[in-house]
Amino acid sequence: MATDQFEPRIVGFLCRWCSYTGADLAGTSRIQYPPNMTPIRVMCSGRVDPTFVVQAFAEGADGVMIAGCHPGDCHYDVGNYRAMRRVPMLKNLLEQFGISPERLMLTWVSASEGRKFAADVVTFTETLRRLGPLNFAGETKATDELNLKETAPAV
Amino acid sequence: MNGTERIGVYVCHCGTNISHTVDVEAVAKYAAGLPGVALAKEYKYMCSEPGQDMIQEDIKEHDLTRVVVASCSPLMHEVTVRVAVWGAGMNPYVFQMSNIREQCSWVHSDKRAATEKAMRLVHGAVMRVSQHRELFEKEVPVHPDVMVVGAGIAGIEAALR
Amino acid sequence: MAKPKVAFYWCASCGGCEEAVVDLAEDILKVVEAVDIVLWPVALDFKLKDVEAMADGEIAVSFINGAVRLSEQEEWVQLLRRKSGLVVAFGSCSHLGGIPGLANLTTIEEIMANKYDRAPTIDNPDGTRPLPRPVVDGYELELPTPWNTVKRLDEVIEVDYYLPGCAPPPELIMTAVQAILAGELPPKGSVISPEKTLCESCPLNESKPDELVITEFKRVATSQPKPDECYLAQGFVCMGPATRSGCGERCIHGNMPCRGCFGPPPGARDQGTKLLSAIASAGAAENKDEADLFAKGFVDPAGTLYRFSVPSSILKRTLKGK
Amino acid sequence: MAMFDKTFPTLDCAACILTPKMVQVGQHPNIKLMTLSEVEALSGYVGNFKVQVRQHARYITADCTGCGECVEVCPCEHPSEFEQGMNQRRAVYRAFPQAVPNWYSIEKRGVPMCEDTCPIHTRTQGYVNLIAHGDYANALKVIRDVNPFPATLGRVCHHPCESECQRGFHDEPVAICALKRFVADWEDEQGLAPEPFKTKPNGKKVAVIGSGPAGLTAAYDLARKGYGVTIFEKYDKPGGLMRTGIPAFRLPRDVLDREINWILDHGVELKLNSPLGDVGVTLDDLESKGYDATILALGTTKGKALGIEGEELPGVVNCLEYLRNANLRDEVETGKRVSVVGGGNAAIDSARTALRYGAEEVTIIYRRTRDEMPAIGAEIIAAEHEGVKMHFLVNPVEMMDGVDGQLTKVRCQKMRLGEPDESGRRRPVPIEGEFIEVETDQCILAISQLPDLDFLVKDEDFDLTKWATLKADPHTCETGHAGVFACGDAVTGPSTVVEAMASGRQAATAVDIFLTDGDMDYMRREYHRPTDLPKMDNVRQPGLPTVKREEIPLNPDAGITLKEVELAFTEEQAVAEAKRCLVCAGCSDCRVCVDACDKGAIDHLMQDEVSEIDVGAIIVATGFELFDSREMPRYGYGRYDNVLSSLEFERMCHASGPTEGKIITKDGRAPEAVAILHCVGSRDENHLEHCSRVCCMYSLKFAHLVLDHTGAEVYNFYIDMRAFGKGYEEFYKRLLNEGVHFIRGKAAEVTNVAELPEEEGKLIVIGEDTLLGMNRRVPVDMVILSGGLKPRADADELARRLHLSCMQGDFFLEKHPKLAPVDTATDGIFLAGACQGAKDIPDSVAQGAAAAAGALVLVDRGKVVLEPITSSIDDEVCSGCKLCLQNCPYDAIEFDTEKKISKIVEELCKGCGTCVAGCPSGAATQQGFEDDQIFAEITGNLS
Repeated sequence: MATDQFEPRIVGFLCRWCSYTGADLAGTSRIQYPPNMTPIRVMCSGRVDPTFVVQAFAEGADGVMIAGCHPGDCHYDVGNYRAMRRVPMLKNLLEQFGISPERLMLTWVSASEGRKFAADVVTFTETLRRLGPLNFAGETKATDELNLKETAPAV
Repeated sequence: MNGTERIGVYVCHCGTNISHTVDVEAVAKYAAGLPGVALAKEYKYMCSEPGQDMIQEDIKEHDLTRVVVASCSPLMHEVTVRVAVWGAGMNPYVFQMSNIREQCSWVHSDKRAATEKAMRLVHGAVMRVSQHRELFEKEVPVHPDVMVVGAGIAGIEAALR
Repeated sequence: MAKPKVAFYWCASCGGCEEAVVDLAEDILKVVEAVDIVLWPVALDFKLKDVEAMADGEIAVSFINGAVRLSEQEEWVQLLRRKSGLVVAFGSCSHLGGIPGLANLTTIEEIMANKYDRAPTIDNPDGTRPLPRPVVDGYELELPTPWNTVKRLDEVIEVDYYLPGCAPPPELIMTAVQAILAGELPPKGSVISPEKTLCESCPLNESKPDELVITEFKRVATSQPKPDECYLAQGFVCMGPATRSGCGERCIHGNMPCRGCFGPPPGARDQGTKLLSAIASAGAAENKDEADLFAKGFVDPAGTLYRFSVPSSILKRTLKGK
Repeated sequence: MAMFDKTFPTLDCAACILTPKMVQVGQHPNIKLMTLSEVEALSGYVGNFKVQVRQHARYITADCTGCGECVEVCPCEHPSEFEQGMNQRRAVYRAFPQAVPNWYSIEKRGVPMCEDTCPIHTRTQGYVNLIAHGDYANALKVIRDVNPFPATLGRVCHHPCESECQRGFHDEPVAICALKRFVADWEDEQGLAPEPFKTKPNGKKVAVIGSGPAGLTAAYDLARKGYGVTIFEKYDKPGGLMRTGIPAFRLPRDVLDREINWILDHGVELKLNSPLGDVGVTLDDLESKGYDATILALGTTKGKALGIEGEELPGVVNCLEYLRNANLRDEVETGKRVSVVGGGNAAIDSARTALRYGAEEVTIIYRRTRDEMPAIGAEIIAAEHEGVKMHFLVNPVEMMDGVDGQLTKVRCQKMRLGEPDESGRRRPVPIEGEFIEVETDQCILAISQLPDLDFLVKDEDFDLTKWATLKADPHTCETGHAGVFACGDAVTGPSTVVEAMASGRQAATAVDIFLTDGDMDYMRREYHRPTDLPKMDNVRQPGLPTVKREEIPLNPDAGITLKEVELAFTEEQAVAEAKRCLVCAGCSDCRVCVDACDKGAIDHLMQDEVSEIDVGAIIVATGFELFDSREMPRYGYGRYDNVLSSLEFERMCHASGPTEGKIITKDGRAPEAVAILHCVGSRDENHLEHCSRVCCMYSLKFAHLVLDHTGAEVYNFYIDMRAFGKGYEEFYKRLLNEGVHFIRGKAAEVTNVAELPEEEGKLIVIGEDTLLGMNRRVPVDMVILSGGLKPRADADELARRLHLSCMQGDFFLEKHPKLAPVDTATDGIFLAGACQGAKDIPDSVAQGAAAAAGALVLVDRGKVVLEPITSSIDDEVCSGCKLCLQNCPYDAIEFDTEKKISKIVEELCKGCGTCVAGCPSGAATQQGFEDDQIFAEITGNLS
């Protein structure tokens, strides 16, 4: 893989009942997908607090992926519906902080959809490559001082 | 609760299933340098008898307070390691498993990237386990009746048994 | 024993906190008797050199309000830190970043362009800007430089206590002043207000149904909230559940949903995302389109969720102009 | 498995090895067998499940001995599901002789629309089907259960049932009304006098004021319940508007009298010429005479006025008065050129009556159009045939008199149709300045009627509605006066005969409850919806042949006389028309089976029972469905005769099957050549990707059965012969030796288009023989399609109810394909058999035993360990904002109203953490997934 290519760093939240099992199935089936996503196991996609997502971006993530059971299949009935309601609102908030909504992905992966899980990671990685690095955690301008001369026209 | 923990990290080869793409030694060495890590080892088969005995001895010898096992999926061997650490007197819920096989070595071919990812996963597990608290299981009674849904030959057999 | 010296200073502030001190009404007399005010730019004519002349720690307590936006303000607060025993962040701006903190959602260039080009009353074809050292009629002036990011007071100096509120209610100021004078002080760095959120003391909480469902958002600008029913249940965004109590529910009594000026309770790491999660979960959407439509109904989420606390959010500022 | 004939490879008879096990299940003391039952909801957790189970009504109680008498009399036939639709079963049926339990059950799919729409809820489908089978006596019994006027209603009812009859959506609705008349007239022609119901008088007396359809029906119901009923009628003849409103040419007097007398035969006393308020007939008199309750069924006797100029002229008369004189005294003053104002039945009847009493020209004036006329369609057509002219979209504004004060013209304003009013009909709006004048010397007003309540209004207990009708409780019919009930047109305003009867019945039911101190609330809650069966409002049977509706015969010499215009169906017509009924409700509710059952084991009013069952473990063994070969049209299944599905062939071989075990083509011949196609639907990307593991072996079994029974040539089209089990390969070798032709290649098509002479009249199976490397055309007499096994259609729904992990339309998902095939991701729930994946009987039985072992481990240990991942709420931080409550589907969060904070009920919390993410103040945390732990892992992952 070309090394100079931008390698986005993705934090993933996988629900234990469906997506994590789906990811394991992708593993046992040896389906290859890019290594950019490091998954975190939660009991349900409903457990993913928007604060986690914001914290991940603040600490340098280029993208955050939340994977849960298909609506109606949630082991706890309503968890994925809560995730489905929180994500669009969170996307609008992120956009106002200059973070493109495409950097947050909510997807449904059932326990038997290993192939779909891998495909989701591939498409998300490519999207983030197109968007380029976010590096929200990069320091602010060195002196944090605005060099006014740049903006002021020659008087 | 943080920084005062003595964490034991065990990175598994799983024969070659993990080590064929993840440089297990490098991951172990990286883990040794992480805050709170008292010792970091790698071993061919963590889920084997000797693998579990090693954990138990280390817990006693180095009085470890937390354990991280980087190997296969928790859905497979989480219970195995819980029993092992419990055997050595450590609360079974202060250990964390890091899935560097199904979600790392088996699905990535680029050795460098896979090793780096394994390191990040182990780092995440170490940071997480240092925040873990001791938890205690609850026992509940089991109702003696059983319900069989469906009365084909399989259901009939189950009911009769 | 000599009266303890007290200083009041204001950085990027609207002056509301100064008025809050005046609002103490007669109590101000008790305060004035008990202390010796050595700095109060809005009211008394002490100069920088007077403070510089003091010994370190000579001031018992400095009440600093307003966010830190300019280089001059940073210098002042660093000076006051040196000169004061205790520093109290007075009001939302110094505590959380306040309304000036909203500037972090845009860039300084945008603000300057808005101010010096696009404002309707401005005619500035050359696009001139204030310069740090302009020469006017032969005099070289020195203007403070605006920082790129608005900062909270505790991002610049160490703060001992926080007096929340926009502006802090007079009763809260009195309790703080008396506690400081009497020396019975809560642990360093604590916010002087209850830790529970507004719902605990809000009169409208009884009317909130157990299974709260918000079908669509309403805005105070476009629809009239009923005074006797929980605003959230009516569909107005109320920051109450994610904001500390202690303000006496001034806005609620004024038939206005809470806007979160007291900042988040101790358990919440980010006031905005915590409330977003709570009200989003109470939506009624059953599929993606409905969820998108519902989210679209929530106008200006950043401005509403972080009206007083952009600089204290996890993200602190927009990526643009970083 | 009970459907199979033999089983491979040992050729055991399926029933012989299965039924002993079934009987054991039926008899076993520790097994509670709940048939016709489904899981509706599940709560709780391993060891402590609470399952909500709905047991559908069987309509037959445990007293059933399985004698089958009821089946003999049941008139309803449907394709038998068990026999794959190859022969018919009755509505009351038993799937197969060895069924456990051995009782019968009745299939009630729902309430048919005809019964649901009928105001008195006549069991219409019941009597129509009895007529179809010539059982007219029982048909009448069904009708008279709710309707004492079969002959009357058979002639004059506005039959709303026919407009809702589902057959109407296919070709034309069934002529339900005419069939009722036929069977009533048949009884009369046979001279059969129907037996009145015999009931022991209960010593209570009820007075009924008014003998119209409402009053008579109320009397009929109360008399049957043992009450002593006395009817007080204002006029000198009973029947209300049936007598004074409806003319003889629609309802002959002898028919009406016969049916009224039948009601009186129930011991009902009739007092004529005694209007309410007369001496001895005031409410107080009735109470003093010992009447325990009174029903006011006064009907509408006052005509409504138009309120226009000249209405008081002598030529203007109200339709009620006009028709009363004609119908009661058989002579009425009628003009030469008569006009009738109005568009309802009363207007049509007045017009046609005027023609019969000397009018030379009759014109109807109606302010809307023909489509909006509320009169019965057939009657409007009859009136036009008799020469009645009609002016539409005109409304009278002035009655104009000539020189001698006699009516000469009716001046009418032209109208146009505006927006619909609350009744849904478009409101007529006058067109300014446009008028027409109708020459007439007599004008009959038929624009609505009102009850004559002058006497009652004086008593302050009674008041009027804004439509000037009598005010009464819409559910209990109670008026302001204790013990006095009101019903019929006096309360509802002018309506039809059958609606008045329904209102009378409601009042009678209320009186019965009132006099037996019953719970009057029944009238509000259940009176109108006694059953929770669904309405059969969407019955579509594509491909049903179209059959024209029978024409109602007309009396040739009726002409413009008082003789009856329409005649009854002939018997052939009636039976043919009755056979058009789709029997859409499954059981037509005719209840002849009730009389046939000497054990009294049949109860048509049984309801579903929902119960909550506590169990420690659950084993799901819901099996598979056969692939529907219609999805592969190229094999001609459903198009050609003699192309059979595997289950159909199993039934054909079975001794108790539709052909008693004989393998024969549709036309009864023994086949000379049979083709068996393997893998139909299986191993096919467009249908079932998986191999069904069993269709090779059962195809071999079929080959043997064909050879054994018929000696025909057998051609098996297969891809790979999968004989993987014990004794399977040996069985395959045996078939090879028995001379079966095995063609290695998937059959491409089955056609009946012959290209060679020997293919005439045969089915030709076209396929590639990959071993010979050539295409082959094999002419055969019968083709058997060995379909694959697929998940049940409702598998997804059951998975959702049991919270099994998601499977997107596949078989149930096991915990681990190799290491835990009978466990599921949810502890305490196990899988067994084909529901977990296509498999044969030995594997299914093995999994049954394995699942049982899994459950026994739990039950034997008696306790189970729960993972400590539940949530908790910190009392100090929680501020009672209640936003967490709606996140919990298990009601595991309770709001403590005194302390005004939320609390987690640990036993119910399943540890999903959704409430923790939704808590705005951070008061809630989840064990093992605390915020700080996840934040730490985020930091580590991004290092």
